[in-house]
Amino acid sequence: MTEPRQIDFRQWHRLFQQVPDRLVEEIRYYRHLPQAEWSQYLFPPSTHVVYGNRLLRKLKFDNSQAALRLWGFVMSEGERIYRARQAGMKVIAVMGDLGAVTPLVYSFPNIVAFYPDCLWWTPFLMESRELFDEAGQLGLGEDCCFVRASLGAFSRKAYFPKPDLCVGTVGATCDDMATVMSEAEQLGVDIHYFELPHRHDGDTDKTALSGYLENQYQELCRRLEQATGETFSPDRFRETVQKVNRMRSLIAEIKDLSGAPAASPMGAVEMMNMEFAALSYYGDLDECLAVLTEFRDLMKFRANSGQGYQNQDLRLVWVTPPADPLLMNYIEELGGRVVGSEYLIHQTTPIIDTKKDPFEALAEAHLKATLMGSSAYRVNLVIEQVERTHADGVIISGVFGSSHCPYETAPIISALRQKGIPVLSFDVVAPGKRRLQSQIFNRMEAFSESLKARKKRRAG
Amino acid sequence: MPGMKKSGDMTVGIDIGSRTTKALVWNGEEVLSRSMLSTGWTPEKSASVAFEKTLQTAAISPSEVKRTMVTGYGRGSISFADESVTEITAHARGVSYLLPETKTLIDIGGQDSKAIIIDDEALVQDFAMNDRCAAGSGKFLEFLALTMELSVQDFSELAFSSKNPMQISSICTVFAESEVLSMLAEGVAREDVASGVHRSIALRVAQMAHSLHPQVPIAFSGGVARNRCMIREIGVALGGDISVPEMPEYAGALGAAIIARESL
Amino acid sequence: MHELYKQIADAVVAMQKDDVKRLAEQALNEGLPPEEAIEKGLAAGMTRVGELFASKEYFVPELLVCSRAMNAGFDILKSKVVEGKIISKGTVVIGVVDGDYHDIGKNIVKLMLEAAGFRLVDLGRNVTAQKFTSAVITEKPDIAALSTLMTTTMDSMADIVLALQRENSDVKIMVGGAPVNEDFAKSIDAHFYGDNAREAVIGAHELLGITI
Amino acid sequence: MPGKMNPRERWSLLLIDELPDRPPVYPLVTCHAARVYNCDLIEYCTDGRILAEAQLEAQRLYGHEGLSVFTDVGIIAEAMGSKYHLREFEVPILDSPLITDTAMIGELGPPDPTTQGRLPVYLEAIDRMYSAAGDVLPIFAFIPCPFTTAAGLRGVDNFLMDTVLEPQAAHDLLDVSLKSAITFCDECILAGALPMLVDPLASGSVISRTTYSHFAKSYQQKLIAHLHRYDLDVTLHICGDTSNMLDLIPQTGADLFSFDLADVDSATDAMGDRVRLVGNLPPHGLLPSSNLSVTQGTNSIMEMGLKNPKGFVLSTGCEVPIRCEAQKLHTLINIGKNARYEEVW
Repeated sequence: MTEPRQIDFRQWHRLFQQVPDRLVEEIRYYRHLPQAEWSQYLFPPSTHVVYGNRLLRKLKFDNSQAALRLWGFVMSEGERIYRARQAGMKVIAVMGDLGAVTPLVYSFPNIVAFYPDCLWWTPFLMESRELFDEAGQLGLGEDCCFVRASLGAFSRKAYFPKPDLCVGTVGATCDDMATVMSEAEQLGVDIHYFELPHRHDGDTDKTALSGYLENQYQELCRRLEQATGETFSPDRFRETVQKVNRMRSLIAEIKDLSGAPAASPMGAVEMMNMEFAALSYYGDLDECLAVLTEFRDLMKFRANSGQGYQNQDLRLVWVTPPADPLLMNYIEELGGRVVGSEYLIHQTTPIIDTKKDPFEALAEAHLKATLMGSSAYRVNLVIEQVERTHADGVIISGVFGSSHCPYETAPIISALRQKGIPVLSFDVVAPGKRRLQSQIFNRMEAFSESLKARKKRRAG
Repeated sequence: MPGMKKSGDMTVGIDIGSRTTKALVWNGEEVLSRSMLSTGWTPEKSASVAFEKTLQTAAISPSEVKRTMVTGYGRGSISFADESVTEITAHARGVSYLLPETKTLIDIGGQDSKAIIIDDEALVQDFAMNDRCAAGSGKFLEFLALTMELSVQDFSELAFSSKNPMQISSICTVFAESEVLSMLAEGVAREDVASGVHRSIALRVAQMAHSLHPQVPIAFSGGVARNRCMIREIGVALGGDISVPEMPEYAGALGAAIIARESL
Repeated sequence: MHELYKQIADAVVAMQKDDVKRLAEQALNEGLPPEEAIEKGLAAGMTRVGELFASKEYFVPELLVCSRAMNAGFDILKSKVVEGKIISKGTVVIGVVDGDYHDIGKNIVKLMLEAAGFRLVDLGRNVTAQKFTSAVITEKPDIAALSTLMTTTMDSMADIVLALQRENSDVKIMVGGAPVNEDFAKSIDAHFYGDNAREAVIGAHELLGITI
Repeated sequence: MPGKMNPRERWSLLLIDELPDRPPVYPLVTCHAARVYNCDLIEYCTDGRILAEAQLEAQRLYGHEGLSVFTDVGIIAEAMGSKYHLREFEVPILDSPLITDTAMIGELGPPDPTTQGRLPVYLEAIDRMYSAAGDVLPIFAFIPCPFTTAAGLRGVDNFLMDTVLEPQAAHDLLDVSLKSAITFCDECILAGALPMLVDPLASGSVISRTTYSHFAKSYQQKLIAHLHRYDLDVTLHICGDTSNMLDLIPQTGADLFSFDLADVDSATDAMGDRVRLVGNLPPHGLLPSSNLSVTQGTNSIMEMGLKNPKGFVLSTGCEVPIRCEAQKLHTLINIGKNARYEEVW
């Protein structure tokens, strides 16, 4: 096994020569379908560079086969969803649900779910303003969160097939998302609104909320039956949930491994890709499990044998890691490593009880999600994570215009400062604004300088 | 200072700001020479000119310089420097040397402003920056001085004489200009308008600093720290006395030179 | 017709250089007239090659190898030809037009016309209108043959045709090459368009009123 | 206008078997760009910055949907040592081939694309175009196939004769030409371009089916297989008459076939279920002919092309003539842009 290293796309291109043909041939998605040429996905980043994902030219990638597989899987999702439709599967978009309703969707046969919100990544990946400008022309400009890119994608009709149903959450969720959905509805997308109940603090009586959520899930289930022409099966539901639970435990395990004491066993960008798998399993639950299992095994091996990247000593927790993965690379270049992350996608973390009634189990898991709790609850989680991972500092990145950012960020910063935990906070800037981005780089560098100086002093 | 090398080891600090480039030679005890020029469009060139000029003034040759450290926004493009450091760290270091008691540092430069909290051991504990728009920077001041057809120097002196600063509510340069013009048209005293502009910057900077829970003593560095009215308004806005180091625009370059020497 | 002529022709068609050489020597040894061996052996063979080329049984590689065989025979026979015994059917100035250096097509046409008994003046490739017109003045050809392979230089061809006609309205102009077609030839006022080398040979005869 | 796909989006859909709003429109605007940009051809062929700027300028003028990096088919042979003629106002052309004797072939190796010949010109041009417009426009690097490069190394006549007289030497030369093409393709990919394989000498106008099968196709196939290992979609372009070898093209593995003299319907019959077609208004149709004939020609091609089940790209059969009138090209492109697939979203 080769020493863990972060390499660029050129180096991956050359290293790819050493990947056995057999693996390229074997590693495929949709294994339940007759195997077509298109189902291979183990390809180097240079492939995606050629197809316009310009940011990949600047990123650093982990040099393992497991990471290559993860990247290949992530980068092929767009095509995969189209192939699903070509193969006669139903395509369900799940918007703003933060991973809550996907287990139910996948318990229907012959179906894939995808997460249009993640299109926010595309403008960054392509270093392009196309999707933002498209959304702008439809009325969602700079004052709206980056999720507006998904409206651009709906409008262009070139990023995913028309969903057979789009499940969109409203209520206690991002307002920008709701705006995107109502615009998408104008474009002829069939939308089912799933209403999230208000946030609660830990002490609230959850019975009422639970009943409310159960109703929402039952309603959704009926809509899915209509859209797919299939009947809901509790057995299949249990089977699916068992897989989903496995995935959730895998992700929790992998996150723990990222804090390995000796050295960072994995890049922050790969960790982000891994965590986002929880949202919609990148369109193939079974293959996603296989990808994450290989990824976990590698990280376990590295963590146990003390292998990892050199010269990354500052331990950092990153709150809502950015749409711009370049920043995560950059902090690593400055000697940082991300040992913990705190995303908004908490609905994807709780284990769902397979012994209970399906809708009750879904509601119960949903209510455990931290984002269903108050801001103060989330603040405590961040602090708890900082302490558990022995972090030297915290980075909080937000999105200008994103409705949840202001009331999440301020209390976290203030709580961290009171505890004397160094914190850096900034808003990620959209592609094409070089000056603003270089200012973020500057702050990150200053932050790392101050953390290093402190560490040095502590060391004597 | 503990850990200081014996004098004679000379280092150079260069601060390439968005407006001006500053360079100085440091021997561990004193600044032997300084130079400052406009950064213009070619940071690399201004840095090397500033470097040569300050060496000339100090009458030393490049081979006598043990290390050159660059800082400031243009630091990325300087190939002849040994190392670089952010202006946040550099300013904090420079001011801590000049005014060792400093707990809070306000720095207002040409394009941005920052508030830096310095801990007991002269390290940066926390910082905040305003670099998104001109408001709160020297540029804003320059622009509005121009609107009133005054030099920046005269503008600040006029402002300093005011007892009754007007409130300028616009933070956008363009809107602030029209606000100033309409006040002047309404017959508001020129000095009150000018001091209002200063106050508006001070309030923005103070707002940024407040999020960091600033403590006294407070120091003020950067080119704008030569402006008497701004010193007064920052003091009012932060509710404390403000100390300004000698040659405040060189604090970053000095910090860079000191850090260079410490890393020898 | 002497059996040996047929054998020479067959050997040319079969691309057998050594056989052609041997048979040419044999013809001389047997006292056969060399100009007849050239015409009825080598040239007849090349005419058949031209037919095979036109019917797409032979392509450029085969044609080149056949002509190599033919030339080997020609080198042996021509030294023995009595002065004046071979009468040229006419003079053709040939070249690849300005801006184009692809001369495969031109060389093939040249080959076939020579084999058919024309005198060829080869101006080479990248031939400007000026070079063409001065050749027309000095060589007084019956025909000017223009070739191009590149689409990017087709307009040069139009310019040259115009210049030639201004200089000497008697000279017959034939054009050819991959991107050229009948319509294009007409549009630039060329007298003849040939789709391939065999058509060029037929066309050259027609333009000069010679029956084959 | 909201909802209007950009060229990148259109091509992306096409390449995953989804029909976009309409076929991409991609005439082969190569050295014609130098005329649009008003620069000398020699500058265009030797300066990557100028090549890139000229391509971008031409694309802005015409609005066609892809950038083309191409000067001449000798690019690899030259980098390996053949002498090419470079003169003002002209496209480079083979002057003296490197291999005067087949015994020299054994010493040949692939060139270093970053230093040798004009290969760096291509790489710089690609890099600049990719940075400038890679998010919305695909960039095609025209790579000569082994058969064409071998001819550039050996001289066209000699190489064609080698295929008859010294087939083993021809294969040896093709092998090293293949290695060179692979090396160059890799660098072009890293710079951001999709290789488009061009094999003008492997045309049915020059060689027989048999020669094509033995000496050209197998090497096209190997080169394409190499690119498929990266999951790249490869266009194969063959000039001249390909009508007698259409049935052989799918064996190369090409994902798109760009062709010159063969009709779209026959090509559809021969490979429409497997290969996307790119074609094929004859370049001479863009010269002195009337706008009306461009219109008629393009309409008829488009009508046939829309029926190709794997998708279609409206293009020219070969390079757009350098002195093509802008109006003609606009006519072709407008017809393409007004075509529509039935909406499937």
